[in-house]
Amino acid sequence: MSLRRLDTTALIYLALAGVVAIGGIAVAIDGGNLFSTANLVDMFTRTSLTGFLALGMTLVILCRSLDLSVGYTAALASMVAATTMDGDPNRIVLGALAALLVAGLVGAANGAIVSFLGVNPFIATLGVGLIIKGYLDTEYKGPAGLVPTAFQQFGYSRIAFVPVSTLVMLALAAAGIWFLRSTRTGHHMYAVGGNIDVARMSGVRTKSTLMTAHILCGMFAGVAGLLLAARFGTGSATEAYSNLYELDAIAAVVLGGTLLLGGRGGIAGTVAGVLILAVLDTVFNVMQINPFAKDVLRGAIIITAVAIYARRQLSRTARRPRFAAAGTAADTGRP
Amino acid sequence: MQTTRLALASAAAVGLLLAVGCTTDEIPEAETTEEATASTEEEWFVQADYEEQLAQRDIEPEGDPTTPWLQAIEPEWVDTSEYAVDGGDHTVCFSNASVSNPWRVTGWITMQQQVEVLQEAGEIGEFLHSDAADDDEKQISDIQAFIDSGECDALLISPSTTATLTPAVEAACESGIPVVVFDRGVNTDCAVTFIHPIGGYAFGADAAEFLVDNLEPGSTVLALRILPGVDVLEHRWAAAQEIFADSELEILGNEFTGGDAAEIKNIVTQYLQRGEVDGIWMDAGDGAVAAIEAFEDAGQPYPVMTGEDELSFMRKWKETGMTALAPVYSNFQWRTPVLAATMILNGEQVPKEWVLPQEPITEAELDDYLERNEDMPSLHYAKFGGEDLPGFPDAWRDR
Amino acid sequence: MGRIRTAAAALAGGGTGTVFALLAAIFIAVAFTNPGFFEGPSLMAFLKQAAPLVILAAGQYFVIVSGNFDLSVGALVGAQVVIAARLIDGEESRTLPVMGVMLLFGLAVGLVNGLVTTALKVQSFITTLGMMLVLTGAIRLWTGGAPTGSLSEAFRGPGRRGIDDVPLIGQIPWAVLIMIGVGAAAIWLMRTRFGRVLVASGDNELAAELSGGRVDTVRTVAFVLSGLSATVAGVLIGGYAGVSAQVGQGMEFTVITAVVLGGVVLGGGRGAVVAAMAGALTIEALFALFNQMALPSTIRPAAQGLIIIAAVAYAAKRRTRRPVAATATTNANPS
Amino acid sequence: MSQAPVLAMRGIDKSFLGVPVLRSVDLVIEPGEVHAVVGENGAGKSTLMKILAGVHTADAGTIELGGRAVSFTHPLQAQHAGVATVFQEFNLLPELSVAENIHLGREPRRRGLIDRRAMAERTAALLSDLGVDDLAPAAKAKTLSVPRQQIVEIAKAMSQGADLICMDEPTAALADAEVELLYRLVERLRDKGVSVLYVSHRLREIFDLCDRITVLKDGERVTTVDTADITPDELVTAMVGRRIEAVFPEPLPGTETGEVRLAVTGGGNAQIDGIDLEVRAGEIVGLAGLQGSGRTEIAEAVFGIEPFTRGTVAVDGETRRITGPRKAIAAGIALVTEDRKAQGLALNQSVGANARMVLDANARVHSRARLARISGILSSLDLVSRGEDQEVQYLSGGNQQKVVVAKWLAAEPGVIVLDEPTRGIDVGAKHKLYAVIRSLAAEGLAVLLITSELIEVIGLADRIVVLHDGRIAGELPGGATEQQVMAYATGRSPA
Repeated sequence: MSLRRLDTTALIYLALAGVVAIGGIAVAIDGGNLFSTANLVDMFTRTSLTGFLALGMTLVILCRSLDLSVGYTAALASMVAATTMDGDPNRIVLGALAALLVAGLVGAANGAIVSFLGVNPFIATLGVGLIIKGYLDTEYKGPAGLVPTAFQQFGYSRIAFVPVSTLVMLALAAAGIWFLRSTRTGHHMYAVGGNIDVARMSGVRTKSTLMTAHILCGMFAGVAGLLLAARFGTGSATEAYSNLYELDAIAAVVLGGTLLLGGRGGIAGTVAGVLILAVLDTVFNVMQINPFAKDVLRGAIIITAVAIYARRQLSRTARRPRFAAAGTAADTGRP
Repeated sequence: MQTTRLALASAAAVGLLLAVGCTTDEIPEAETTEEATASTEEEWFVQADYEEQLAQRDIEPEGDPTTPWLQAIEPEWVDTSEYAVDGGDHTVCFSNASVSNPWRVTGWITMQQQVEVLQEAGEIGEFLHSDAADDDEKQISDIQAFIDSGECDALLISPSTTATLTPAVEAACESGIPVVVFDRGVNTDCAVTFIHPIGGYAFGADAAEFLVDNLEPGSTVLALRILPGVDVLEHRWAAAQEIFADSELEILGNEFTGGDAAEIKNIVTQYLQRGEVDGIWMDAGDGAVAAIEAFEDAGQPYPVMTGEDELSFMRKWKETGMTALAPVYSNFQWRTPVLAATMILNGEQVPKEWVLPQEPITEAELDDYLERNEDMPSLHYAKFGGEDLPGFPDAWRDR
Repeated sequence: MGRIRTAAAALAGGGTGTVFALLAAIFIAVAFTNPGFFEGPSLMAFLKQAAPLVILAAGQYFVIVSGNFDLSVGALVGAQVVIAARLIDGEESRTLPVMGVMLLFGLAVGLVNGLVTTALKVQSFITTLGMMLVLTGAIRLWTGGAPTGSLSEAFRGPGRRGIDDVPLIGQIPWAVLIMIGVGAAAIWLMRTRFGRVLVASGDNELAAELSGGRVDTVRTVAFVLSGLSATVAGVLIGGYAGVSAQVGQGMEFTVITAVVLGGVVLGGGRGAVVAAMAGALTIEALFALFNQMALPSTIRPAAQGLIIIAAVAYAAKRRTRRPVAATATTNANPS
Repeated sequence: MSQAPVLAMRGIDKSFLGVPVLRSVDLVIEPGEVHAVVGENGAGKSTLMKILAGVHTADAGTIELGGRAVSFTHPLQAQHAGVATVFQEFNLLPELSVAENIHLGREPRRRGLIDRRAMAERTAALLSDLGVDDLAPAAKAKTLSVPRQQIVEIAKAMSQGADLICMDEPTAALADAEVELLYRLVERLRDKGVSVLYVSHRLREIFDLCDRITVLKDGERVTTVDTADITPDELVTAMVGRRIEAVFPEPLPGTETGEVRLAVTGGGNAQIDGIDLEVRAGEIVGLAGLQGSGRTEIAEAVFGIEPFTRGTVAVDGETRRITGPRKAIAAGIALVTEDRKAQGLALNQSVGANARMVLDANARVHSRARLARISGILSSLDLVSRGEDQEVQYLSGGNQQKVVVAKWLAAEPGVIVLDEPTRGIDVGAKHKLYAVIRSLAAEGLAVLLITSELIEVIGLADRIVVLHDGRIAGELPGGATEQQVMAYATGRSPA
């Protein structure tokens, strides 16, 4: 089958196109228009938040790590931002920086626990998440702080039918792609995720690479927090982490063809993954699909997608035959 | 390579869009700021609101007591002629925070039933709704989507969190379509009407006063709460604290249970291991039965208890004959918004702030309510107020 | 005798030792805050509460030790309780048939998880994440959002009642007996050929395969066992506290944490099922302790997170620091 | 040569788990010299090189590079000091391109950013400089054949601008054509004044390529000589030390070849073709041939890992369709795999657990009686351990291998295939294994012995089947000369 030839990223964009097409048709049959400005706006709006989280998540997953604390980090960041700004337009920059700093520190903590204490990232980041939750619930008894209107623009204004937040997300995605391609640290993330021993033997500073990935992931979550603050007009603790955003992000990353075991994939794919989820969301909304049915469909779609990627991987691992006559044996795969 | 191409593409797109020109969903300044700052205070207790709500409990609401969902306490009627639209079959849109708990599920069914009636009557044409599954961010998108779609003649909003939804609701008001907010409020009065029962303070106070009246001085009370940070719930606890403060009762502690029955039973059991618990104060009925069972299993006498008008609790209450009260956060309020919307679209007057009656169910009324809801499921709410709707009882019974 | 020595060594090494030490420490702390805790009745009450998590931990252990994850257990527990309530709907006579249905359902869910993971080669993290979404959605779809119906007294029995009027203990809850039964079964199972092949598969898939081990089969069975344990846990929790919309929420994370706390390594091949169950007991004891210390409930997650990270980090260090030279050998093999 | 030697290792000692692997070894390499280190497997070649590469640290002794004393605790230190190493096991990242792999950790940068053009150009230059023109720098490593992957490895080592490049069995995975290529690579290095430490047991290469030879035996340096001053036969004797008869135990009395237990007729699959093979009870048949000639592939086919797609397999006269390990085991076949860590053992599990793994995994062979015998088998193999509860990861290579053998013997197979059974284990364990192999034959098993150690095949096998390019090139009686075997192995027929 010719799909085999296709490079994974391309395949995912093909899938995205497919989802858009099918969605469009479905909506059309339903008597609507998926591509009306309103729906486009809606679609893009939904990409930004998951987008920010998924971008960061891509980096850690590439390094064969994981970050289950991003939801909590985002919540924390939104709090820090809102309380620092506290309605004063002159403190916007300060607030934003503070939020990013804090989020970065959380990332650093994750990275340190994973790479230096050797705690499995699943547990490490889960624990850090709990710690943040505890802090927030104790410190703030609800939404706090006030975001000046000027900064709320980040959450509400758009250029034509594309929200600014989405543009920022895409810009960061582009930056991320560039980072992975053009900087040593970024490039080394593939090595660390691929085979940490080989990476170390080749002189890659594995620990600091892993740290960087986690710090950046934290900061991306920070940006997500800023978006939340901008859209809420205040900092919200309970909200951000009561919705398992981290799982959404991971789903988007995996949907984007990045291998959960690290070393393969990239941000281009993740963006497609995010878009797919957003398109589905919008389609479901426009078609008035029962909220619970959404979960079912999402779950099914994610599994199917990954199963397809896995299939492609399998077909790759066949050994190159010496005796073509026996090509049949090539697909038996090895235990 | 794929990646670079994407980078370039996105860059190009940005440029293009900049050329196309920039729009913003307006975010009005004025009333937000000082109102919102009110919400930024971390203490949930606002003396004025507290006193107002306590007072409201004793005010006779206007309107026919047989249709409490149309009653209003001290309404300040506003003219809505500007929103009047000729003809019927209006498209009404509803952005729902979620149906993630039985109270909301019950209400949501009631609302749908009410809508059907109005559709029969030709008042409402299409009824579009979106569910944000408790995700504020998602609800903001949902509201925007409704505004942008331009299909809605009226927009009903049940905000998932007061403070965070404020900007979105303001944006909705700006769009010119009449906005009806109900249940949890927002920090702006831009909506045509804000519909809600008396409120959290009253709920918490009803419960707390009942305990104070029915327990000996010096008795111990355990407070069970669902989760922190949700204003309607925090107000209940704040009011309770007020009242407990000038009572002789000893508050053993206040625990967050997430409304999870197992968690509740664990906590109560552990408290019982360490000593007597004479009273239980709950900020919502979810899992109340589990709390009572904890006493049974520990072989302890039933506590004096306040739950909610959730049937499982009321039936247990009846069955055990314990001293209890079912404070009510009037579930029938889910009928009002749709009705309000049609009134507005017909240019009829509506209360600016539509305060619905909110009376706890006492021992005296217990049998009556149990009988009225006899074949309702256990997680149904007694004061759902849909008995006169055509779908009754099947719609609520077979979900 | 050598056996005993090495068994002791095994306990001391890795995480296994850590968990029992931690458990002891917490119990001592509990004893100090509330001496009454260890009197029969309250101890029984504690074990009764802990039973479901301990049972889930046993199930999760099988999956983890064979190198996988099962994130769907929380959702499955919830689903089972809701199914029970809706199908029984207060009719005593339906109790047993419905339990049968639940059993089948639990096994089916496990089977699907297993087959998707082994046959379709989807990483279990994704498989079970998807399953989690599907289950929560499907169940709510089925019940219109909130659980309907009610449980029968007979159904409540196992989770709630017990053998009464036992001298000085008061009541021996069925839950505790079931827990002990499941524990014993789990330990026995790990000593059977199945158990040994299971661990081998998690440790070195290829070696197991080349030794003739049916790796995919045992892994699938592990998922089925996990589904089974979730069913039992569901029966107990439903019995213990009745129906509520939130049953099972977030349990998957608690139980995985518990298993890892027990020194079982994510990725497979290491750890004992006893320790995994001890891990679950430790977590429950921790919650009990927090409660007795009247620790503000908002801080608890933070404390929980800290302790878990610390414990796992400590165990990780222990493992890596095991001196190879120390085990160097002179005596020809004894035993 | 007046200037300081590139490398001077003196008095190097190293032992693992108390088993001495190197005893005061000296090694001196002059600039621009190609220096061979030869010896049997387990003689200490690889260990010596790993010490030089900074993978292991010596227990005693000094290392000087260009006259400067150095001590490495990490491979990077060695690299920075100008020692590049090409290991046997590959160190490429399949997902990265050739260029990225070669420059991993040392990417060329412009204004702090990776300069991909420069990277590609350098790679191209490097490759063409090595005379490899048909290897695209942008190609992903996973798309390359094994030999080409190794060429990339060598290129990587060279690109590190080292004065000394160590190659551990570089031709192990190479077909003849590629061996020629490798020769050219080494020549070029020498021309550039780069020294090469060439670890191999392939006499032909050594005499073709190397200026001087250091011979290791049982962890000690026997001698260092100019290639010109020694003949292949002298070298072999120096390596082996004793005469072959002395090394390998005689067939045990009472060993007699009986019925055919394993018979492959016209067997073939994607890797091998036209395999006709018979192994009788009590017979040891050696499979010889260069790496990649199809030795391991035959083992995998017989055991059903990569099953034969053509021809038939008969065990004890009964034709069997062996489509997987389980079928093979049920048919009474055992396979001691080439790579015991990756394929043979569950390292975190105990000796006991591993020893009973085959019985546990196969109902067909499981029985209490056999379980009961395991302890006996282990001690009959002289396993040195702290008891059956010790995790195998803490055993020495030799003892680990004994556990692997034990787990197969527990199943009481009729046919046992041993793939490189003595690779990387100490001499003591080695000789024990030789004895075991003999006794297995004596018990009437059919033994198929695969090894890259010509001496082993010659010393142990009753018949030697030599493979070339996936086909049987010829058959020789036991005790044939290395030259004869090599002749077939390299696709010629012995004169």
